[in-house]
Amino acid sequence: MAEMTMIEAIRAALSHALETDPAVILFGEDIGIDGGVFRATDGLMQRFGAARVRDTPLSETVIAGMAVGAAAMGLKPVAEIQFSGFLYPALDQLVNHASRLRNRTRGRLTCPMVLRAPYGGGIRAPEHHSESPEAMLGHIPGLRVVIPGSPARAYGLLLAAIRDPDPVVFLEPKRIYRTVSETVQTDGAALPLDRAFLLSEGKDITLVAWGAMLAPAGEAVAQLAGEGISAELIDLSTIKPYDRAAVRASVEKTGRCVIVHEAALTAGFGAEIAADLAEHCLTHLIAPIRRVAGYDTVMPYLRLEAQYLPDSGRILQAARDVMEFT
Amino acid sequence: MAEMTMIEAIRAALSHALETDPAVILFGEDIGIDGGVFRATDGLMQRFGAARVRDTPLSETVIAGMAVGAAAMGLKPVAEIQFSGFLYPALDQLVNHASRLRNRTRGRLTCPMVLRAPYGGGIRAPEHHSESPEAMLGHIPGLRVVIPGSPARAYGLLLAAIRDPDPVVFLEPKRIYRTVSETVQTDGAALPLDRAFLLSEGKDITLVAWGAMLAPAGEAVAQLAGEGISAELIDLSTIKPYDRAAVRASVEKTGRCVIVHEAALTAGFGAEIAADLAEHCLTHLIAPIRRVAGYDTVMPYLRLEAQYLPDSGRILQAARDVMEFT
Amino acid sequence: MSTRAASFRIDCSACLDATGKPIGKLPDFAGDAETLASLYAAMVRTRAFDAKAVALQRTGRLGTYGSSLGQEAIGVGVASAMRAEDVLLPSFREHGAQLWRGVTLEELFLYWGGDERGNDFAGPRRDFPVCIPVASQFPHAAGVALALVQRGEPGVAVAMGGDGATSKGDFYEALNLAGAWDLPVVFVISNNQWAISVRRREQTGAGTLAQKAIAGGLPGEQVDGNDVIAVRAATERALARARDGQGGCLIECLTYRLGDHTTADDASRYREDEEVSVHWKEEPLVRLRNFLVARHDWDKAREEALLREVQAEVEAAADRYLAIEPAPRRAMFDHLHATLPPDIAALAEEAGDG
Amino acid sequence: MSTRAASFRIDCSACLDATGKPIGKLPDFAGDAETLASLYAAMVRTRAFDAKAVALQRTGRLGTYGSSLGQEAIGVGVASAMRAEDVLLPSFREHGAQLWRGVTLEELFLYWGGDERGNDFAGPRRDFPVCIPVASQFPHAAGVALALVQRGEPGVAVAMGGDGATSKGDFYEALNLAGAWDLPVVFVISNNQWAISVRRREQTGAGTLAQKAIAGGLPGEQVDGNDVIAVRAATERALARARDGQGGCLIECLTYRLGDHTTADDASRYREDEEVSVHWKEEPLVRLRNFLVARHDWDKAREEALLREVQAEVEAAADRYLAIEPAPRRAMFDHLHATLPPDIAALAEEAGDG
Ligand SMILES: Cc1ncc(C[n+]2csc(CCOP(=O)(O)OP(=O)(O)O)c2C)c(N)n1
Ligand SMILES: Cc1ncc(C[n+]2csc(CCOP(=O)(O)OP(=O)(O)O)c2C)c(N)n1
Ligand SMILES: [Mg+2]
Ligand SMILES: [Mg+2]
Repeated sequence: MAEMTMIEAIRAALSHALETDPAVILFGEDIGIDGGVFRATDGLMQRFGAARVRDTPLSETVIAGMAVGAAAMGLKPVAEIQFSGFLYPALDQLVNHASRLRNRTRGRLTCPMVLRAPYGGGIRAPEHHSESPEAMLGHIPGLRVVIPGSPARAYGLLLAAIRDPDPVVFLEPKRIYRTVSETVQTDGAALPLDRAFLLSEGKDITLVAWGAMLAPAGEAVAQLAGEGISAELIDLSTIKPYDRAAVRASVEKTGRCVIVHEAALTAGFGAEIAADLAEHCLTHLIAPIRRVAGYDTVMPYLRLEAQYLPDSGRILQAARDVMEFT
Repeated sequence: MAEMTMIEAIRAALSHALETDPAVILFGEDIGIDGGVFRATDGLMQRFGAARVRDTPLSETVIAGMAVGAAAMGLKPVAEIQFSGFLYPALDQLVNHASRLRNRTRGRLTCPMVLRAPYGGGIRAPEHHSESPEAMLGHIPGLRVVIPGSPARAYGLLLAAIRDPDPVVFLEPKRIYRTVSETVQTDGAALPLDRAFLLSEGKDITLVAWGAMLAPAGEAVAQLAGEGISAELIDLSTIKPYDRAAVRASVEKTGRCVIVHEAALTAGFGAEIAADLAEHCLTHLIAPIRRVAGYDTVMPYLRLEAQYLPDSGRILQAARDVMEFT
Repeated sequence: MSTRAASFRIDCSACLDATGKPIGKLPDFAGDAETLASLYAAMVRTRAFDAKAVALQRTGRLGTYGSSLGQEAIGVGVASAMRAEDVLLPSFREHGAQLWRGVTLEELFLYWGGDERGNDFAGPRRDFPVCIPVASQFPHAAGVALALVQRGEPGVAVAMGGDGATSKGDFYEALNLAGAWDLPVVFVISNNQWAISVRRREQTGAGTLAQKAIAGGLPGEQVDGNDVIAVRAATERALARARDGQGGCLIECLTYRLGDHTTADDASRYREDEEVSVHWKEEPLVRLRNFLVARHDWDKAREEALLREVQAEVEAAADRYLAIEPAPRRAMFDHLHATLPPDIAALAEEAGDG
Repeated sequence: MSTRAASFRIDCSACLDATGKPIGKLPDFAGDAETLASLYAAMVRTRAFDAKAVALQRTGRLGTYGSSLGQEAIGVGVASAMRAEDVLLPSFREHGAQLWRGVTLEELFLYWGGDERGNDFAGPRRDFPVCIPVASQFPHAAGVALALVQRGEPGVAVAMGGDGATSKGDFYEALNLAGAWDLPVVFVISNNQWAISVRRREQTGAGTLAQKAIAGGLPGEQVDGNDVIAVRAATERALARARDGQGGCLIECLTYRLGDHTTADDASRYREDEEVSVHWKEEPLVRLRNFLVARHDWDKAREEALLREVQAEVEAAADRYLAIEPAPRRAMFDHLHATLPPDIAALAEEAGDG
């Protein structure tokens, strides 16, 4: 039990997994002596040895494919893609193999792997370092996609992902790697996958968000409270398969919903959530479902980055519009 | 002007482009002497020479990346990926380069390329040959995604894609390559991109579909007519950016909508369409928006394929549910 | 001023010529009649399976199928050099290797008939199923080898692919990783001179495919892929080095695709029959049979007995396959995840029992 | 029996030793004082830009930046061998090459400052911008070369990447395609011994990176990458062959990354200062200066004049960069498509003018 940032919580989870399960192996670019460019694996190679914490060549395709092969043989690979912008060469292995090895062999071979990748904007990073690919991954049957929203959830969900018998892509909102600390029980207890977390209860409107967008969404909730509007905030946490029941229940209660994500609007994962509500909760809807998302354009370089990412202002505006809708 | 199947219409469009624009070049696996595994390029190498119709090594990444480089230099590459299941190694080039070359160079370098790929199920093909990736591609800002629904539209839209100054992924519903013929004006006239096509007018319910799903959707429309239900059928054609105005207008008229696609339900492109309606047409909705899609599981091998793909029965059922909703 | 930084050499080995005459000294196992007879029988069995599979496809009772006609020596030679503890990662054209490893005829028919149950091998539980996305099995092989090393197991990963597969980035990335980490993985390339309609020499400017190993810092060699004795011998050497901790290597097996690419292909569109006939003179079965007749008194009686036996076995397996009902619709969800998440379970319900 | 199928040799060339003494015969251009002075000036200018860029980043006025400290000879040597009609496809560490090609200091500051306008080069209109996804520029180079051939233009595509880039599949696929199609493309590998924290020898089991060319059937060679004369000479030979229709090749330039990977990196976490100091003795500027002093009466006065001039130029460019206002929010839509589709135009409206 200690105050931890998300990056520390991730490191603690990796360290716990390495300690308690000999099948766990980590590999990726610069995760060894350098401890990862964000230090997620800082000290792990020194502590668990270069055989279990391995620096790979600069080869994302083989990182993913090797994880599939090793997982099929009973290891539990936790591979790192240095930034989600470099995950695309690994996608063929995720779509055509990791996600379907169990299915195509009728359970004979399985794929208990985790692919970790920092994602999202807001840290003034270079080109290609700030995108949010969760919707593409969330469309792949057989794959789990998890995005932690706080240090404690990062710890518990990463352990759950590593213990899960099937492949999980674990996207880490790097913007909040170090911005907040909270008390984390480093007791090895996992948190449930496929479940959303209710961050604040409310009765007037439901905000659904994940990752780094929870912060501006939280600010909006506070603002709204000041305006006498009681907003419920849901951290989706597992994007695929997501907790439809929790989102539906909340919207059936509030009748209003605003969904927030960094990724571009069109075909972003917010679309799935809105579509599900439009099918299953239509009669409860008092107002249109709004999505506050990245604009449908290429993520701009850092000078305009702040103009692209959703902020509490845009979320508030959407929430107010929804509240005022008649 | 002639009766043509879709594969013939595609060949006619490619042939016309090669004839009329010296900048057009075709490359891909087996598109030369073999004329492509589906014969889309049959005879073109013999007619236009091996310099303009090129067999590549078995390398999807370089096929896409080479197209980007050649397009930036002013050629108009029309590259073929043999099946959309093998498009994933090309995705990095689409996401990180093709879609943003114009933007990142402020218009100095552009990417007028077309990437063709047969997609979808229904032809008893081997594993990995029957999937539908349009939603992933539809989430990429800067990229166009086009899916023709008939021979004539295939001809006109492929010409439009080739002439477009920006990158287009042209997904061909191989299941209907040869199933229907229609008269095609092979006069080199392009059809508009970014526009939906209204296949049948109706006032009670809107069906939105594309590619091979237009056939079962059409059957459903006929059935419904027999039951006294007037259904409007929209062929989306350009998936990204799609014709929001046309879909909204139709649903504002009918108040009901069923969206049909082969791809898995979750985060499929139907989600975007439903989400857009839930935001902009909520007050016009008389009934929940239903999506009839592939199930959220791996595309089964051919023995169960027919059990996976949406058919007119499932579409009808959804339409009736929507009509009966109160 | 210029100095030599490195130099390399690629060799090609063979044991029997096209007529079955020995070239130089033969490996010891070539002296054992039983061993050679079993290799011959395995090749005959593979060819019989091929013929039946094509026949079933032509009559609409199997899906698209890729025959290994003329390439039987590679699968049989490689697999017969492997141990049970080794792991095979085949392409879609190594039926001979899969059958030797213990995959049943019925399982192969099921797979090619479009039924996932065909991949649930009763025999080699750790072997990978056929890999359709070309070259994507090579990274798996690196992972399998890593797992073997990590767990201190003795096995070796053996990945097989075609000449076309050597043009793909994942082939190269796996090769490079295997070299960087000295992994026990053997890359076998069945160079049948064609990737559908693309000739070997259009596939790469490299004079040999074996030399691609140099890019990964691995040893590479060529072997006559129509010579099952040479293929087995080369594989045994490679596996011995790998087991001994000396790392992996690449073996390019030179052969020729005598049939169409698959039942969906028509090779007459892109190659002349004359070219094919030339290669019929080098095919692997006749060659070994001649040697068996000359050295190990193989005769007409044994030949006919073998053919009868294999025919009967293949027909029986085909009948069992044809008798198997398709799985119910619900089966498409059975192995999506270890336990179906509620979200997807709901959709599965909707799908009903089919 | 085993016969030789192929053999290969990789050579390494150099012109000056670390102290600037000639090794063997020098290329003709080394006799021309003006030419050498311009190469030296370009390296000094590159280093001055590097220093300023790092300083700006440290004070929050530039984004993450990767210095080319110690590698200046490669960019300058390669670019100075190129013609205007050739096309450069650089990695993120070839500032020297970009500057020689005519990209302005101001444009480079803008790019690294996080402004797309930095890629709208006024000078080399066809050159590609910096490529961040490692090795993804190599396939582009193949496409550029294809376009040049197709249009009968004389140019050559020159793609540059690091040692780490040689582990990626797209590097290999491009190499293989260039070999298969004899494309006029030169692959330059700046082997600075590190890929962030990963040592060159952990990156691959290959003894040289030049030998990776063998996998694509291309010639490969090594050159002393701290010797601008040798780099330029090797590049001139490669470009001449490519222009002459003899196809492409791979040049591995041996150098060392004297600085951190980028301003976001702390190399002291993974390497000893002792190792770095050794390499400081081989850095490219001193070497050429010694030669200039010995052969082309370079002196203190000219040296100081050069430094003053370059400093002033870099400072002025930095000031102009800092004076440029960020583009309005609306600009993020300006070049998404040639003309903004209605669907997206509506969303752009929503974004407002910012
Ligand atoms: C990544 C990928 N691209 C394309 C295909 C389609 N395809 C199937 S087999 C084949 C040719 C393979 O040639 P080769 O590797 O020589 O194996 P062979 O078929 O000759 O045994 C192609 C292009 C595929 N399966 N995977
Ligand atoms: C595909 C990809 N993976 C990872 C990264 C992150 N990254 C940036 S530079 C780098 C190391 C590159 O090493 P090398 O190719 O030797 O070039 P150098 O930085 O030494 O000049 C890495 C891993 C990236 N930019 N692209
Ligand atoms: Mg082949
Ligand atoms: Mg390097």
